[in-house]
Amino acid sequence: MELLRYILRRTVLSAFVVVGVTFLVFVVAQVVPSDPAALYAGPRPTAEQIEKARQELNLDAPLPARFATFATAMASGDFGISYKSRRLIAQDLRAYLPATLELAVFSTGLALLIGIPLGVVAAARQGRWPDRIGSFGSIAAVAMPTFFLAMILQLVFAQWLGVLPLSGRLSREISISAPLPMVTGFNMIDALLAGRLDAFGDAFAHLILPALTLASYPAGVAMRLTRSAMIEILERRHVVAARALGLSEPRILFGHALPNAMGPALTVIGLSFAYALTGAVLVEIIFAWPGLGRYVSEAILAKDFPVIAAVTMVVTICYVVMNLLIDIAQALVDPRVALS
Amino acid sequence: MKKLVQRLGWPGTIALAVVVLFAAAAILAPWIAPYPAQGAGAPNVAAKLQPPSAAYWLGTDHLGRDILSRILYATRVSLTNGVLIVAFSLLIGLPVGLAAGYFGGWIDEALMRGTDVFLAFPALLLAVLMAAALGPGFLNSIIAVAVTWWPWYARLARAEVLVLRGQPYVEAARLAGVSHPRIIVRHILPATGRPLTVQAALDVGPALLTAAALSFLGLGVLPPTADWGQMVDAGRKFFPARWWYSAMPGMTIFLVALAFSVLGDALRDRKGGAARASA
Amino acid sequence: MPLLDVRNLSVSIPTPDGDVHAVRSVSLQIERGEIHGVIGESGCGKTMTGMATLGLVPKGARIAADRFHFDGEDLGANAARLRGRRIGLISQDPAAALNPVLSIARQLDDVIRTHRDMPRQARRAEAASLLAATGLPDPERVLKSYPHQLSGGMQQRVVIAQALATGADFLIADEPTTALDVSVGAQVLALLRRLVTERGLTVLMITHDMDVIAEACDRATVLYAGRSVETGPVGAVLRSPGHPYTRALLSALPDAAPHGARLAAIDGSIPPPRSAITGCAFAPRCPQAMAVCSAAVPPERGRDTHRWLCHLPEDAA
Amino acid sequence: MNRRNFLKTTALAALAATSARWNFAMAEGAGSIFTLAYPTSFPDLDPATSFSNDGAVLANVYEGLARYIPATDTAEAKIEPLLATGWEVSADGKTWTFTLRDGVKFHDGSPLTSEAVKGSIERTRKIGGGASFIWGPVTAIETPEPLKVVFQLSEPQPLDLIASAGFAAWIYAPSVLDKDNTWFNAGNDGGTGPFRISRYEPGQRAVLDRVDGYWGKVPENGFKTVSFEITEDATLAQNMIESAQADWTYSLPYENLEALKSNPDLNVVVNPSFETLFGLYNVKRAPLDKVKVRQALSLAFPYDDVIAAGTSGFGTRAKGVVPAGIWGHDAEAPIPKTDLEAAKALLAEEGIEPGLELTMTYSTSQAIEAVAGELWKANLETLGITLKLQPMAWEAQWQLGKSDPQAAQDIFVMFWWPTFVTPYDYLFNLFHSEEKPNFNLGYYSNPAFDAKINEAARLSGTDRARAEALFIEAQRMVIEDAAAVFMLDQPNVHIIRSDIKGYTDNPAYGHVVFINELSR
Repeated sequence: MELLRYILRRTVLSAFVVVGVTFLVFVVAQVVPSDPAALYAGPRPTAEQIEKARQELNLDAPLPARFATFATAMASGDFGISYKSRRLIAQDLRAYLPATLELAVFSTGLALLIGIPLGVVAAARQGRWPDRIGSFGSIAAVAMPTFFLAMILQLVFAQWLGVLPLSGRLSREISISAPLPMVTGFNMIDALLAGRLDAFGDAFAHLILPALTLASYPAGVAMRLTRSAMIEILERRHVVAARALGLSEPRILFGHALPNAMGPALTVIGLSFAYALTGAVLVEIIFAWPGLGRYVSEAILAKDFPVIAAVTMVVTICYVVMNLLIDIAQALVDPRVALS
Repeated sequence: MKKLVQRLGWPGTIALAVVVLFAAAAILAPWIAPYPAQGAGAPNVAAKLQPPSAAYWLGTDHLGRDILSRILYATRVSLTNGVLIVAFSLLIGLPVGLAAGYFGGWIDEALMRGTDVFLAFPALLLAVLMAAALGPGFLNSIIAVAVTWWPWYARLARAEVLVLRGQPYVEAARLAGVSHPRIIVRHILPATGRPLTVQAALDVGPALLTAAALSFLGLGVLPPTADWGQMVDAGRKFFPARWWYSAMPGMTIFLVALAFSVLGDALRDRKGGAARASA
Repeated sequence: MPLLDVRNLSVSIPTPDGDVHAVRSVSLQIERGEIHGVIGESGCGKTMTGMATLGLVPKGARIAADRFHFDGEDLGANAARLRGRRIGLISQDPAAALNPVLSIARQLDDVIRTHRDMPRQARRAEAASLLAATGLPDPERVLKSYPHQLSGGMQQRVVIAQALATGADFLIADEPTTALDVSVGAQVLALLRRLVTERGLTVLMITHDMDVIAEACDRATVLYAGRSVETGPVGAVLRSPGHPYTRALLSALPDAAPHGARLAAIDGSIPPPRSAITGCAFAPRCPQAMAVCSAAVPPERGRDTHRWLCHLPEDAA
Repeated sequence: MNRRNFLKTTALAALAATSARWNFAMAEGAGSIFTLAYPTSFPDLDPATSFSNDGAVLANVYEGLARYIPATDTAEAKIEPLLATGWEVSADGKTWTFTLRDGVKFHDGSPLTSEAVKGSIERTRKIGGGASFIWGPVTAIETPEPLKVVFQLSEPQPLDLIASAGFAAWIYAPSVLDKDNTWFNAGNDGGTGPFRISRYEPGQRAVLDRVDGYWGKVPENGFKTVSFEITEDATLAQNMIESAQADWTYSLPYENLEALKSNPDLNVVVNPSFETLFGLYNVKRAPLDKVKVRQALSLAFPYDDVIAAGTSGFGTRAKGVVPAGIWGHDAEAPIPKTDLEAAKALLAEEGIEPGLELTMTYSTSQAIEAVAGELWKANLETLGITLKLQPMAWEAQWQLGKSDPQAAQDIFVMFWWPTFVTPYDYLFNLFHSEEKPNFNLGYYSNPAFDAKINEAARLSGTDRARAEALFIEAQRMVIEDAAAVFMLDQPNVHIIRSDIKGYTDNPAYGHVVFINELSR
């Protein structure tokens, strides 16, 4: 089965990339001047406390030995503890990763929902005002700095109109007095599992503004990619034939032409997901969204390397798995490849 | 002028005008800024956090400095930031892409796998990590972002070269015994140059935004020199009561990034331009 | 009253470098139940004439005609409404005419659902029966498969089934056999012939191949440089062509020339689409050209339904 | 109404329902919940090693033997009995006897005994993290009776002050002595305080619930639940307090305080804090090794402008390193005023030509430090000195400071707050000579100064007045030597909803709210 062989080859390749990234993180950790012992010893350690911390972390062991322990720990999924908070990193990841993934999925969905239809309409009305405004809108969406857009959306929708919450993942009434049992970490899913419709609506409302901010860049790209793909497809014989068969314009656009434009849509999913995983640092800070971005940016500023390594590892694995899935989806979307 | 409009279309021409305007502002900042001293950083505590007025067209910041002058001076930092990031990325990415595409075989495999590792590394994370490692500062923030951008250009260059290498005139030159470097420089480089420069123009906007994001995290230039991202961050805690502090630099970033994107677009599907080598 | 009645049709497409006169002056009358061939070299405007009938001309094209009626309705205004209801298309390359990412069942179902309000099961049965009607073995398997899994012939039959699904009674076949090899092409032509007789269809057969005209058509019209220069029953046009261009076309056929002799190529080339033409378009290449030919528009000549435009008298053949 | 319309209307209805309630106060049930919009997270909830803002949570869950109450304009500063009802010190100041309060229960139901006190302090010292060094002088802890604890010291030390420290002085149940750091950081506790930790979600919130059977007084309709909402972004915190989503917050921009003061729903409580801002001169590297050069730099510092621009006038001039409100504060300290001419003269005297470049390091997260740097840089420019401003994360700044003095920064700007209420904490950590620099990041070394503050520390247990006089003399030596530029004392600005009754600031425990004293 050609597809299976292809997946196998790509997995091996991805494993190589993940190892490469681990090595890169470890090298940067050595090169960057930092003193893990002082960080580990606590906010205001005395000289003796720092010395004790040095032993505990066996920082004086030779480099290859430390890389070996580092790599085996990573491989076995034991991310160790954060120098700064001495908390189990795996525990923190369990809380922060789902928050980031939830935002990534929601913003990617929004980007596709906004970008693709706009792209189709712009291609259908090429040259006329929907195309002009759509194209300009997509360039503006790509050019808009996320942190500035976040501030504007907060100001308009949360402070002035008050139709959407300003920040956080759940409103305080729910999170303090009647907290959601954490099953998947995805609030909306957990709310459904717990049969709590109020919490479901609340989690949904909290997702809208941050996801919209994160979706602006990928939506712009989705619109442009879909538009150029659709323009090329609408010239094709089978679209002319469909028109000759008397099919209605929307049915031709969305039913016949768009399925051929799934390629660009998939690349946008990849791009938007990647952007949400790492580009979300600013959005997470502004919307107080307890995700990986904020967690790792604090770790980077404090040079808390176990956390940096763990988050980079997790994000890279998400990256690599996602790219693999998208490549497979690219193949599946086009029957000519899938069934050959 | 008419020929320009004809070649780039109206949006492209306006975008080019905006870009040229900001480039001029960067060079002439000390002469056109209403308060040059404040632009460079001199505090003016008496006029702290004033709204836009006749004296201060765009209002003042938390040290009373005129925001218009600060933005003009910041143009030097932010604009060159964007351009240099793209330039550095091209500097690294182009040769790697050329070598990989031209020589192929294990060189191609090795270089491309290396690029994959950088591409797999989450971009902003690597940039923030490099910035933290190198410490804040103008050049450091450029290197930090360039480190994450060059792989895109390497891939683009490699794709172009693969297309060109198949061209008969390249094979003919090879058969005629022309040495590899000469072929690359005289045949491959010029033809790869055009699509890459177009892509570079398109990328100055996003590069500017990434640099602004870095300085928003406090990893940009050292005070008192200002850059747009830093100004938006500094004004954040006074938002929305003193909206102008963040709004003015924020709008500037948006305008410039928009101009570069529109210009890049116009250059890419230029009317009458040479047909693009690759799709 | 002819089903399709076209008199002096012209289609011109504006471009930055001036108008392209794809169709200059075409007249065409097709009776109900007839297979009418339209023949000419590529660039003579035969496909554009078909497209104009379907109302699928490129954006901005200008269509003008003294008379452009289909079954009494003016095609200028109603082409879109008639398209897919009364007028169907069978395009040249069946592989390109079918959507590569959708199954045959889905593509057929779309057409049936647009034209007839039937529940899902009934539509599925109808699709199968249409495929059977086009002579396809094992319609169920064909319905489940994708276009790239079918042979050229089978793909063309699916395209025909789609056209039938619309319930159209007038089919425009744009070089339906060119992309197919000869034997499969012959079967497709036989199928069209059978459908015409069984379902009372009418076909406008666009081709550049004289054999298709000879084998499949009842009447034929010859186009040159966007103009209809000769029309008439196939027998008359082939055996005693009136217009010098038709004669030249026929003498260029391999079996018409004695064994081993070089085919008589027509020297010169067709006039460029952007330039205007005075008099007879064929004058520059016509062996019997006279001074008047390039000056005045040739009058209509001919015997009862076999007409052509030429300054030479009728018996000059 | 076919299926699609039905879906559309229900979705719109749902959104309208949820949207109506975002912008007004929290639902009615909020009465018994006290919400703090807290600007930092809580790195370490282990009572033995906690040494940062986690103190704000632990102060409501654990209790020490005593509590320091700072002086007010009406009353003298005093140390209030808490888990200990009283204590005596022997004549030589080396033996302290504490009598414990009877009937106090830990959250796990076990009684408070001298064994529990001994166990807690010894576990804290054994782990040796956080502020455990404060128990350094203790050589032995004896438990003659269940409610009597005797401490033997190696030298006289103010054990009453140490026992009232904000860190490392918590008493916790014997049942938790064997638990490790991760157990505590998962949100478990073993305290005697009025609240217990019911949930800790890292990066989001810490939730406490009231414990029934608390030994102390509980105000009528006091709070049942406390939620520390981690809100690092000042804009969000301000919005939460204004929209009653939060009842208490701090570290909002000074520039916004005027607007907050005019809001009737809010009380802006301003008191002196024990936090002071200063810049340590690197006395080991030319030209800052010359006293006159350091004095010139201090004369060039724009004290009033920094207070105006940095704290909108809420800050106060620092009189040496010991801030107002603490014993040992020298109100009449001979501190320099901004005088550029005098500074120019001193520089000329020392032969300093224009073009000198100095590096000042400070923390990226402290806006006031950036303001001080930029204003000082402007003044120094007029003297031909270029001050290179270097904002860094605290970890990086501190690591550079501890490296070799020749390669380190010229001026190290930082805040300092006391581990427990004594001038010794400031003077020892920042100016006492150190072989390997730890917090003395100006590398100042003056044996006479060292002897004087050690002497004062020994007396602070038995003869506090004499100790205070010695501390003031020591501080004047530092001022004469111009070892640092003393910028300002940071004010404690806490914003609280006006419907909360019983709130008082206690600067001895930075940004801590004793929620048991409050009610709505």
